[in-house]
Amino acid sequence: MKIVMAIIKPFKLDEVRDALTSLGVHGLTVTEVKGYGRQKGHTEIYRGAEYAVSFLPKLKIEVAVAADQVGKVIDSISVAARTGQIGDGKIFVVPLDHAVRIRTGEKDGEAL
Amino acid sequence: MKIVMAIIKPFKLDEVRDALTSLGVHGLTVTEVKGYGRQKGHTEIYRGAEYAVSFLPKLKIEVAVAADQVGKVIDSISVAARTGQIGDGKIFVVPLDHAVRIRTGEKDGEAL
Amino acid sequence: MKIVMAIIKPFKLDEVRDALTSLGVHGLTVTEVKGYGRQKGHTEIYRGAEYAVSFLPKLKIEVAVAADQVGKVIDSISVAARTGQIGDGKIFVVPLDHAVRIRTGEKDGEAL
Amino acid sequence: MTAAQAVNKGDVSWMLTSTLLVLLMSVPGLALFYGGLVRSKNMLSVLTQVFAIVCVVGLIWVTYGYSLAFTNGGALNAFVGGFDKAFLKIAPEGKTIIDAVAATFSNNVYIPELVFVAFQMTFAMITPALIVGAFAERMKFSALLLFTVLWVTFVYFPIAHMVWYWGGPDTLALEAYKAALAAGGDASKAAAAAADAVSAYNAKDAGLLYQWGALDFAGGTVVHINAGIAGLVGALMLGRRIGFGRDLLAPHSLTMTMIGASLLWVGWFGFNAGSNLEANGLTALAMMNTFVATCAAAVAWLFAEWAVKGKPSLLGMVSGAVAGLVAVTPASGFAGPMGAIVLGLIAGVVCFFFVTTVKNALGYDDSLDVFGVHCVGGILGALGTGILVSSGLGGTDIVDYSTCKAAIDNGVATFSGCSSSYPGMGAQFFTQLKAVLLTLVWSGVGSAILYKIVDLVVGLRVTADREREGLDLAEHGERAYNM
Amino acid sequence: MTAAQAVNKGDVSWMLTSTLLVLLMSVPGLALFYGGLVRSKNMLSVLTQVFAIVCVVGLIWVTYGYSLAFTNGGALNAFVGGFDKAFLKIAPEGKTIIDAVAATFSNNVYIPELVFVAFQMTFAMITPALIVGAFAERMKFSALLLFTVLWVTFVYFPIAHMVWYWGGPDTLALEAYKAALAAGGDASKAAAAAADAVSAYNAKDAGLLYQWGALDFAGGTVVHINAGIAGLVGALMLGRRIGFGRDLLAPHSLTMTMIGASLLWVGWFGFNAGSNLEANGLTALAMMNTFVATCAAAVAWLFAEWAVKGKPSLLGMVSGAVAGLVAVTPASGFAGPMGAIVLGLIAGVVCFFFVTTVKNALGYDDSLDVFGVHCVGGILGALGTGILVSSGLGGTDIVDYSTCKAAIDNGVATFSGCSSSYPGMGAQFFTQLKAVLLTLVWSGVGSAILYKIVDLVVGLRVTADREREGLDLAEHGERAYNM
Amino acid sequence: MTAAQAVNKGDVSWMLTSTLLVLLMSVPGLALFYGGLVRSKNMLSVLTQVFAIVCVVGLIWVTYGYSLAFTNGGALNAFVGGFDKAFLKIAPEGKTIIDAVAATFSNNVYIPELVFVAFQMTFAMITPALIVGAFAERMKFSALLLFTVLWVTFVYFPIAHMVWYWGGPDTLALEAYKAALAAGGDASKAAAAAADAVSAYNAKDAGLLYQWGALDFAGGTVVHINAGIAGLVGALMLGRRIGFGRDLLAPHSLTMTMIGASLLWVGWFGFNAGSNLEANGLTALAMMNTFVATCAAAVAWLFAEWAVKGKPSLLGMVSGAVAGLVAVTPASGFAGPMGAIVLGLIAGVVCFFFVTTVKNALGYDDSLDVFGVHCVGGILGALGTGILVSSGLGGTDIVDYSTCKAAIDNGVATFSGCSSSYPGMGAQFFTQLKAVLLTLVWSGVGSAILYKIVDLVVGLRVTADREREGLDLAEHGERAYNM
Ligand SMILES: Nc1ncnc2c1ncn2[C@@H]1O[C@H](COP(=O)(O)OP(=O)(O)O)[C@@H](O)[C@H]1O
Ligand SMILES: Nc1ncnc2c1ncn2[C@@H]1O[C@H](COP(=O)(O)OP(=O)(O)O)[C@@H](O)[C@H]1O
Ligand SMILES: Nc1ncnc2c1ncn2[C@@H]1O[C@H](COP(=O)(O)OP(=O)(O)O)[C@@H](O)[C@H]1O
Repeated sequence: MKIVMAIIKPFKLDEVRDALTSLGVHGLTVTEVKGYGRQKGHTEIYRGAEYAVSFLPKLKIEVAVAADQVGKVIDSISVAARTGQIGDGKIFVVPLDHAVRIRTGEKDGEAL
Repeated sequence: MKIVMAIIKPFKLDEVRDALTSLGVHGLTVTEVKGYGRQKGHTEIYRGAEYAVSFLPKLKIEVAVAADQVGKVIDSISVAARTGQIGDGKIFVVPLDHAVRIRTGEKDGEAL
Repeated sequence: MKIVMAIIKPFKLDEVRDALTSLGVHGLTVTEVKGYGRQKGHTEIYRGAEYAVSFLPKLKIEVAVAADQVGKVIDSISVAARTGQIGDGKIFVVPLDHAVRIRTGEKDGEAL
Repeated sequence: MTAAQAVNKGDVSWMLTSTLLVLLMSVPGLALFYGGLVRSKNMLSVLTQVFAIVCVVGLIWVTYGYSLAFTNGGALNAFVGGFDKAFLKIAPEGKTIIDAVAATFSNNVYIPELVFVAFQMTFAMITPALIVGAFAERMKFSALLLFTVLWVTFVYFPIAHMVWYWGGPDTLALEAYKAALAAGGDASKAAAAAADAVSAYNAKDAGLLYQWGALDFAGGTVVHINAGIAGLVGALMLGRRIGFGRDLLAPHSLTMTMIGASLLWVGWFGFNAGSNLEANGLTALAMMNTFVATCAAAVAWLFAEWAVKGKPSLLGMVSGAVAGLVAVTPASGFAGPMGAIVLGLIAGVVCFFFVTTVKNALGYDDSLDVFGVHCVGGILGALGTGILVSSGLGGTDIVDYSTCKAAIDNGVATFSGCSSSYPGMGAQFFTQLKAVLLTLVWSGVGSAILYKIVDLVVGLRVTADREREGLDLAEHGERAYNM
Repeated sequence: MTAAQAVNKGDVSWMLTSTLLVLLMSVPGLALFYGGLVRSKNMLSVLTQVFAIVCVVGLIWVTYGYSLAFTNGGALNAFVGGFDKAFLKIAPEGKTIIDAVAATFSNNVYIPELVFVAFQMTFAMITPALIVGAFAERMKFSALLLFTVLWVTFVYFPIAHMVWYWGGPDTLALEAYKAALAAGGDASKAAAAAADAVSAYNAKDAGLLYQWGALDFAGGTVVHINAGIAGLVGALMLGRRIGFGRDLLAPHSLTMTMIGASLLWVGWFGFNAGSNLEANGLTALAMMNTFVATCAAAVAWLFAEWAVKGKPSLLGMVSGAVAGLVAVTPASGFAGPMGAIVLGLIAGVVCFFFVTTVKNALGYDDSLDVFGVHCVGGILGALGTGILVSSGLGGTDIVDYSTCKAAIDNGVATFSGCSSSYPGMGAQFFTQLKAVLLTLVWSGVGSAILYKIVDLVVGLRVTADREREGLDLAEHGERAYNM
Repeated sequence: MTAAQAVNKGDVSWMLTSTLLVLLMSVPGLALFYGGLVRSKNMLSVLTQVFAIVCVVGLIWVTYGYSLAFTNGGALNAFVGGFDKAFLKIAPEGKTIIDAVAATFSNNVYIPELVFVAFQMTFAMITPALIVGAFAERMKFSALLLFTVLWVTFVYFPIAHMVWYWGGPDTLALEAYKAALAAGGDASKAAAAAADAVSAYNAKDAGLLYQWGALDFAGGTVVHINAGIAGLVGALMLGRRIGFGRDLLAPHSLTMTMIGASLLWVGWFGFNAGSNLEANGLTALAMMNTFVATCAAAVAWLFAEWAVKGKPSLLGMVSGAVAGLVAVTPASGFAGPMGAIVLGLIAGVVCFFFVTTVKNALGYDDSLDVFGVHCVGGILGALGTGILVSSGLGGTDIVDYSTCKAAIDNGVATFSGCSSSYPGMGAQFFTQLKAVLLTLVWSGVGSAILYKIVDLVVGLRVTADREREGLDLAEHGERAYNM
């Protein structure tokens, strides 16, 4: 099993969720994060004090999936989240050793 | 070492923390997240515009523990976070290669 | 590849970012989290109701880097984030199987 | 309107302003003061409850509320009025509604009755709204609405009638004149007759507490003790919130609470100084007292908390300010400024002690301290008024209308020709105490019965799941913030 | 100022207060009401737009706006005024600006003209500010400013002139007296001549809708219908927001919306009761109507939503309150309190139905329901005023100034000597309808042309990227919240 | 109160309203304006500081502050008053406190002295509260309280006395009459004697700056320059905030800042138009000036920023509005509306330039620009008043009370019988400049000494750790938001 973690632009959330749902992935967890990368930020000026804001609002999506689904999940997130402009984000895949559904105690594949 | 990551219902935080403390786990990190899963969301209506809100507020708890503690940690989180109703959440375990305590530079087991 | 995940004190963010930039790491993701650990919290009193608040505001930084960079990254974060006082935080390193840049579809090393 | 009844536009201007200031106290003032203190998931429920109470009571007030409070209730007149002015049937014969006038506390000084109706309406609106703080975060909205309708009808209107209903010095003058006329040319006889007529009139056309001689300038008993005890009963009957004493039930936005407290203060000048019904020196005194008692109570709570708990908090200071405002309400037109300061200092310290210590010891969950601030502060104020009114302590003394020769003859605004009917501190204190007790019993028992009825009809409390989800989503389908 | 023109300080006090209350309606009232309803990334854009409109219109008003609205426009007088009082050249000959007085609706009752200028200024400020709700979250700031300047000049000032410009009873009396003087001693001849003079004068020195006899106490047509239709046209011409009907465009802070709604209500007493220009019984009636119509409409929307959608929401209730305020605006000095309640109930239900059903069916994106609340509510109010003014329904009837013998002679504040010129419900309703239609056409067509011009000059809408980023950062370089 | 001293209830109504409006400026107005600009971890500290200052100064004011500012100080009378009215001992002989009256600027026009005391109290409350913006986010709460007590005592009360203390035209008339009486029947002799008496009286019973003839209608020197320079000194003595110039010290909620700015504007009508102490045409002028100068300054800053920085920001616009309000304060009853617009435009541009460029160049950390807005704006206003008062520029000219025959005889509100004592632009400008310099020196030096004393006694600044944690938790044990 793997955890697919994607950093995406906030307004792409609904499209990504729909894409995953149509793959049969029915659970995911979203976190509001701030990203720093090539996409340039902006300048804010408050009464003459200028601040270069280089952190931009992004969403981090985490989905636990079976190892054999990873390819499809990456692809569908990529397509749904792409605008083609700098800052579209990244997808990271990390290994997942165990999974448990708290309510039932089901394990691993059952738990997703 | 492993990182145990649990998605739980927000009002269960104190119970989970207490459970972990009684296991001797004295550090953890909590993130406010939004979860999507089988638990249905709700509908919000603002002046006639209806929005189906399918993301629900959850907390993500991350605890770095020695590999041999993982079982006990999973169990005690499971017990503390369970209400028996849909949406109780998940526990994921991912491998942890290194850990460092910034203040002292202590490594791995020492650092937890 | 690895993901280096650091829990730091909020006001250390800019120093850590600068340190990483000077290593050539040009991307990272930041999350606001609450940490529980040895650093004691504080007490808040609202009209006679006292609350012991043991969760403290921290920032979680996630950086995906090539495996051979991990040492340097850990070191530079350690130095930049250290105040020498309890609560400086932790650095965790977890394995990273794949990385994808959404915009271009570039993979792994290319994607960071 | 006779020539003599011409209204002074300066009075009208001030009373219109006062009226809208009291609305400002309720919305957004009180709503924010309370709303900031609950968790964000219950913010809208508090705002909705306060706003809805204001609107519902407004409609009730003009249909039958005003009439129940401010007309002669015949056989029941000691306790409640009648339906003579239901649906605002106040137009004088052959004239329109805008020609109706109401008497003030000065002889021959009138204001348009619609102004008086509107001003008093805002009091009826805010009083039940004060109660919601006691059972915040757990009451059903339907139950709240039903309770409000019943409570104003059976508790508020009667108490307002008992405390404030009186024909006014004008009626008095009229009666006195009639008596003098009837008595013929003999001056001493006429005076005696006038005095008799007045006493007779007073006895028959005033609410019970007014007849007792209880003093309540702007609503210490009617508004604060009344709402405070109703809140306590409610908190007890609904039970504690889930997580009370265990979870962090911290205020979600003290910023909102501070805005609310500030607007309460600003609006309270309408409440207290408006209660003089005129714009004169006494109005200015009421305003000054409302200033300094508040300052004193805020500072008192601040330093008490600093000394006892180690840190001076904003919430403490603004709670003190509200306690001071509550305490000075009945005294605002009777005490002198230095008396008001003393009253404020006492209210600040006592209410601090009450909500931080006594309440915790008793263990009930009055979510936002309606009892500890409004009832305790209101009682301090009501009792203090009986003492501070004494001219020896800088107070204004009590006008004895039956001796107001000059006032009756000349209709001047200040009663320099009147002697004092102050019965002395002990006696007046005892009268005040009686008034406090009657209010506590009437409102306490009445409210308990009404809560019970509401519980049987629609149920008072939401389910545990809905309480955990928060009333905003569960009861109103909305979230306060989508940041 | 002649002796007869001495102003009453009570009136001055009330009108100064009313003036600042209407400013309170705009900033922060309306700004918060609207701002709370947009997403947080557009919060500052709404606040900036409202505040900037207020400031820009203030400067225009004293340079030429007041003059265009409230002077005789010569040949164009039916539609617009002239430039006689541009740059506030209002000082009477040989006197200073502070000596100038303006007539009220009562004969021989004056207020300093600067007070009238300031009071009316606040109306000119808030009207264009109301429009921004319709195209919130997508308009360019530069376009908004340009549109505002053009719109007040070509739409607002003319409509204000058409509805409100009239010399007042004072001018009337003057003319009548002159005529009587000229006619010599014969009383009946004099009276006839006076009546003729009055008619002649009215015919030549009043705006078009005033001449028609259209009633609009405080600005139902001038402010609400006017702004509402301009908003709808804007929403249509700018098109829908990105994500409309798909994304969660939920209000970012209903707390702010509730504060805004409450301040609108409080300030609206200045708007409506201030429109009487005096502090008397009629002012009190306008205040009372503004209270109860609002209560009724809020309750009506609340229960309608509860019944239809299953939950009573705060946003629904405060939207109802605003709908009630809008509807009662033209009627506030004409209807009785019970009539106002009926009007409020209808406005609450109809506006609820409109914005939840009709609007969705039509599919346009009027972001904050400027049309559904202000235009629909305004039309209901304008038409209802024609009916509820009837004394048979508790209204005040219409003063027929030409028969006001007593009023003209004695300059009393109430027109008890005047007969009614109420032409009957059917006829008055028809007049009101004509006024509504003229406003809809003038403002609708005028606004469309002005939007088009602005689009050609600077472009109306921001790019999609900037819209997604949010107007706060894109247009103003700031963020509302850094928590 | 003699018959001649009867107060007009219209004046009373307006002054009561003005008084509460100035409180509204402080809490919540100023508190929110400032609070929104700090980081959320320091929000409560700002709110607490402002609210606490208001309360503490209120208590000081009625104990000895009013007396120090507004009584004759004997030998020190040029600089400060005495203790005659300490503890509000203002009751006229044989009467009560509510019968005391205070003179206005019109002969024979009085208001209840308690109204004057309350109105002036609100000025004393807000002035030290303005200072806290300069050292926000780093000062100890205990130090702040101690400093406030010292500062009002040694800086504010003396400067208020110097600028505003004067017996009023009433005293003057009294003296003149006495003189005339003594001089016998000869009219010319009497007039001469009267004039002499007046000069003599003025010389002996007025504050220093009043004697100089410095003009300050509503507090440009007393409030804004005074607080502004004290703030600058404080910012310098406390040093810069940790992270200044490096970290993002962005405002945590511009929404709050906008609410605050709006309430400041609304309340400022009480401040400026209330300073006329009456409700007449001059009051209306002060209101109008307060409107248009603000509009002009807001628009000026908006466009200046747009031109220079590329984006028009809300913070810029509302900062401009406040700068305009500050600048027009001394001029509000002296300039004409067009003059006020010019003053506003200049204030908007100059203050923009100062805080965005000059301040950055100098590198001090005046957290919320107390100096750049209040002191710079105040100086512009004070100097501008000397010029714009000229009737040639639309101003009101300066009443020469010694020639006010008509006014003295008839007690009318406008001084049409008075000639002008305007010494010409150059001379008046120079007088204004002297007044500004004296205020800068007195307050600058005085504040420096007081800060030093406070630093020695309790320490001015919190530790670095506490500063990083935020003053809310460190000093007050609370958090503003728990969302
Ligand atoms: N090495 C990295 N580790 C973690 N997160 C990263 C890394 N690089 C980029 N990110 C995240 O991805 C987001 C997008 O990256 P950016 O370089 O701006 O554009 P692009 O996605 O087009 O390469 C960043 O805002 C950041 O949140
Ligand atoms: N595959 C998944 N990957 C990541 N998070 C998940 C996944 N499935 C569920 N979750 C998280 O667990 C929460 C609970 O899941 P849900 O299906 O609602 O109920 P249950 O826990 O009873 O199975 C979700 O809100 C989401 O945050
Ligand atoms: N075992 C753990 N797993 C996850 N996070 C931890 C763990 N221990 C500590 N942390 C995080 O590190 C932060 C700092 O830890 P703390 O024990 O307070 O001080 P120190 O960093 O000096 O050891 C905590 O607030 C928490 O966020």
